[in-house]
Amino acid sequence: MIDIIIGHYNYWIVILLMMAGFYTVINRGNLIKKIAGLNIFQTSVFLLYISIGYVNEGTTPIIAEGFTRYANPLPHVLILTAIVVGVSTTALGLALVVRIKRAYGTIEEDEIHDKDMSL
Amino acid sequence: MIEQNLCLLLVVIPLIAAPVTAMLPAGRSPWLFTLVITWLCFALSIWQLTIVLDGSTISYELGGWAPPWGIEYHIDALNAFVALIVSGIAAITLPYALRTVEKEIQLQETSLFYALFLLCLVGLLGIAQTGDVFNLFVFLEISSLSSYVLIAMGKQRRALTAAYQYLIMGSIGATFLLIGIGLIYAETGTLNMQDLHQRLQPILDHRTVHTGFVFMVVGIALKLALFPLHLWLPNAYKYSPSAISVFLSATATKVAVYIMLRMVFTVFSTSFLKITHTEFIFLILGAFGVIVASMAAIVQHDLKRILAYSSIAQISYMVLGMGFASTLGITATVVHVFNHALMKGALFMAAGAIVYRVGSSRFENIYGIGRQMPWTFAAIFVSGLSLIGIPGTAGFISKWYFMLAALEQQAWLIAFVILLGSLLSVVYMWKIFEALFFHRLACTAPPVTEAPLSMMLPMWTLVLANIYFGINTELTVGVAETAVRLLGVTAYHE
Amino acid sequence: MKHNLVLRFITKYLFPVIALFALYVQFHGDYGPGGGFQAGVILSVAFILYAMVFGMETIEQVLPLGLLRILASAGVLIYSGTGVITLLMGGNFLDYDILSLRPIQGQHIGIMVIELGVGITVSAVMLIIFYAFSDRRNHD
Amino acid sequence: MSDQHLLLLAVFTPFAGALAIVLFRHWPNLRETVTLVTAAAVCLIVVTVFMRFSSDTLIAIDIAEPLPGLAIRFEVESLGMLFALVASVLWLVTSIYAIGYMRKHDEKNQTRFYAMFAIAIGCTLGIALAGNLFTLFLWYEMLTISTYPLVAHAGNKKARRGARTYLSILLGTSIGLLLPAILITYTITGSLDFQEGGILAGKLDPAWAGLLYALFIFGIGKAAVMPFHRWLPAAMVAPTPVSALLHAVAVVKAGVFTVLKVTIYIFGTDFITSSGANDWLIWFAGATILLASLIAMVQDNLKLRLAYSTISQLSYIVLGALLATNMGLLGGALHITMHAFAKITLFFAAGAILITTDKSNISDMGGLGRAMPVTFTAFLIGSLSIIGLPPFGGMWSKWYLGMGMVETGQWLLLAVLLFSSLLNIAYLLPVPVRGFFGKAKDGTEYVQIKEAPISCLLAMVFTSLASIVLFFYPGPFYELALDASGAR
Repeated sequence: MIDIIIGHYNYWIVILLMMAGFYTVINRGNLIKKIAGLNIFQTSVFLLYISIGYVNEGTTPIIAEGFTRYANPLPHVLILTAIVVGVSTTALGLALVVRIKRAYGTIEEDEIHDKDMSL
Repeated sequence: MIEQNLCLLLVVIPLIAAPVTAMLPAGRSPWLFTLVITWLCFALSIWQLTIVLDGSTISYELGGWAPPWGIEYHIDALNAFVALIVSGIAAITLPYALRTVEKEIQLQETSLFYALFLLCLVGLLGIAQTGDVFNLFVFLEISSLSSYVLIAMGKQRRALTAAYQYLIMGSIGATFLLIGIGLIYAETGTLNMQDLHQRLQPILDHRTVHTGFVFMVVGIALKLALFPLHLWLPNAYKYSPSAISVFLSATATKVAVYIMLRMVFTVFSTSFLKITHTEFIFLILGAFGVIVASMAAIVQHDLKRILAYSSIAQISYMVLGMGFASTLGITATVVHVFNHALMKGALFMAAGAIVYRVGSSRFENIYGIGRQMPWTFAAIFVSGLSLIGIPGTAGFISKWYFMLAALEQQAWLIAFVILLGSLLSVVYMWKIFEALFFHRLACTAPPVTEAPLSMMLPMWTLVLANIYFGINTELTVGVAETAVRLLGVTAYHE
Repeated sequence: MKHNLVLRFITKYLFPVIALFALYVQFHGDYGPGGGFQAGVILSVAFILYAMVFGMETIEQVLPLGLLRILASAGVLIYSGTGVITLLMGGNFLDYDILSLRPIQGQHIGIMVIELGVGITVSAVMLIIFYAFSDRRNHD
Repeated sequence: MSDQHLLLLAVFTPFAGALAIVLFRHWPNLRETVTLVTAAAVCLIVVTVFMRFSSDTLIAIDIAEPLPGLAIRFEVESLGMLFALVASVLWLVTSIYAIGYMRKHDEKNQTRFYAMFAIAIGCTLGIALAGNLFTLFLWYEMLTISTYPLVAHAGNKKARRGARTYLSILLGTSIGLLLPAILITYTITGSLDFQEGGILAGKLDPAWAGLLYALFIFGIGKAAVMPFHRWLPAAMVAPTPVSALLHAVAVVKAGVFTVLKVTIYIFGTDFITSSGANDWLIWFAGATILLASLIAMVQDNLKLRLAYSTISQLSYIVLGALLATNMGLLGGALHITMHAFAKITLFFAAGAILITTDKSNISDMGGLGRAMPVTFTAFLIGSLSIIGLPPFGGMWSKWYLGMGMVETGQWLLLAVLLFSSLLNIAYLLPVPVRGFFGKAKDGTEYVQIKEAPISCLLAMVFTSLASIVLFFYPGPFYELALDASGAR
């Protein structure tokens, strides 16, 4: 039992981060914090992928003498792409927040809601 | 040479065109360039469809890397059909976009607007073309990211919050999809759809596979605005620029439906659906979606919002079709993907024309406007009838197949829901008709004239298509049946 | 930070080092860890650091926003253009083998050019984002 | 021109006419000429088709096949021919009437009125000539939609509310009941063709036949079987020509026509009697006849009274279908014609009274008959025909309906039929009696009131004379009805 818990520590970290991020996205009213939460959420997925690609006692997947076991490079490549997507999302989200702040004068969700309703 | 690279050119041409458009000087030249590109894509997608119409498939390996290592584009009738819908709607939206964009988008942003439009097109076409699940995720994000920006370009400040909300929900959806893909990959070691199908069959009862499936379905459900994950959609469609409402409402969610079809039926399989009883979830959510969204549409006081809620209801129909998991059900879904693109495209174009002249789509500002814009009203009327499912229009064909699928399985409750949805759509469409035509004019409104010809022509093209495809269904039903056969869905047996 | 001499001094000398490292990562990406993504970010970091210390104006003189937009677009064009060239030469899209008589050499050429495109786009986009967030003069 | 293309011409000429009407909207005289010419042309075409039609040659044409095995198909058979003849002849008459009425009454949006009117007739002919249930349903729905703007014509709140009721009941029943009925039929038989002897026999479990038949009968809301009759009185907010042609003839007859078609060609009379599908439905029709007559008695508004009278008369036809005997069907089919000519006369008269005196309540009409003798005489003739007295056409249909009941031994229904005839007398005859012999409430003698415009009078005289002629010479209609009912 304990082996399972410790042996899969990477999954525990992933789950922890995932929940923390997801909770932040849903629960926080501050638009920036939401994006931070989204980032944590996405990062947990990156970790998941990378840990999947790890092979016990493998090295970086670069051909060099003396090494025969390599980590699977494909998840890393995929996650590189996913990171770029994540960065774009974050940049875009933040840009939107800047514009929202300019238009509404606040980045608190409930205050924005009030301002929309008062129209 | 063109023919052998056809399926790739469909993605690459707009991909190259997008940065070029961004570099063009603001004004009409980006529009003209985009117009040419979209029409080119449309022509190519027609060509592509003619090749695979007989049930054959095209396979294309990017960079010469054979699957499962490289990315493969695998085109069958379903892909080609979705690509045709996307590029066709883009081609018809662009002539319409000219005037609305001049009015709604600042001049110096036009080249960026059209570049983003092309990027969105790249994403949607890429989803339709690719046969690799991770590549699909990337294209999904390309289209989503560009559509966030396009929505945020709307004139009112609420466009910003709408786009932000969509961004958060969309990113969560995409991340869920990514988790799902990761888990499936961990189990099978491949990302190619055909390959995945092969390798998944022996391990369909693994818990990881189930978990991955759930993550995928939830992720896609967010993107296709399946009830109850639809909350982002109404505002996003309402506040975006008119041309974008047209384009996204007609394509974005439809492509998500396509992804769902691909994932569920090609990557997993009908038998997996039955093992996990996902079909019941589809049926239940679809049924609730039809009723709740239609009722929500009835209580709205804004033309574009009614149309947006109606989109959610119509998407729920498609999900119902998937829930039947039978030849008839999926045929209905695929046919409705096409028909709904036609009717919602026309409706949002007409709504955009009204916004163009009046500046608002709220009922109190547009009461009686149909008498001043008779052609626009007629367009709303005919495509509204199609939405209701009056015989002689495209909408009737889809309703007919949905009902047949329900009756085939003797799912009386679902059949009732389909009919009830139809009746509710009568109510909200008639609310629109009455407000636009029979209500007396809003007293403060200055008189307006009919929308310009460049908007009228695309609108009426779609309206007439609604009638044409209600009478001649060779293309829609024919393609749908071929596609369904290739998806490996079988007829329903008791 | 006009008066922080140490910072200004170090920045001045760090700039070429960072830029050089970016180029190393860019071109060594063929053989080891590295490539256009990382290089692009590192290169933009050099400029961003400079802008933070010496002010936005100095950077904008060298790299005006319009130029960055063109660079960002050009990078994408280099990438997709390579693919189109392989198409025109009779191969599949991004099939580098065809670029040279020897497939291995073709692979080298292909990945170099592609990564260059990636690098240009990434650094340009990073700087555009930086501009967008830091350039608040007209608004607040 | 081949016979098949004549069918297409008959259905689509009104649509072309509607287009021309819209094009000439700025020249009212030209516009109305177009209406008349189109109506005459359609009438001519239908009569030509009738001349060339004989029961042993098939005239049919498919124009498209939207769904596998389900073509949009036009075909002539006796019942459809009968309905098409009635509709096209009466359209011509109504057009003449409408021109006088609309001008005198100064209605707004006349172009819309004439155009939608033409489209509605096109749809009616589409129903009459439909070659399968699918095509029939298509035109049935189009008819509902094209008549909506006519009902809502006035555009005020009352008209909108009436039109909403009209539409929601008609669309509600057709989508909610008729469409599933059609779909179930299609699922069971794989076809929706009209076939002698029906297509359901042997394929549908007789135990379910009654339920499916009920779906059809109630789903065809245009037949106004209670409790789905509310739309007819609601539709009375429309201008009188609309009420006259559409809600006394075209729309309602399209409903009962569909009922007859479904009875004869989808179920087949044998199947209905053997499965007992009609057992309890008959009582709905019977109850509708009585209840609607009773409600008509207490209506003071003339048009409303006529509307309830129509509901009651429609159920005669439905009853004829439900009896599922040759005589019953013959009576039902004949009643389509006889009731059409009589009821349209009554509506014409009601409209004429409305536009000349601005009175719509029966209690205000005392003494008016002396000022408008032609109008009230026409009304009297129409009433007598509906009551079913000789020498008026209405007698024949009641005769055969009664025969059908005697044949099947439905004595109670026969009693209903006779009692409702008495009720007819009680609610129709007071109008002319009061008109001729009564006095106005305030005792005024109407000297300054003249007859309605000449075109209105012409139309009335024509239809009332037709009611008499049809007694002595029911020839073509009788032959067609005989063919359709299989009584020959």
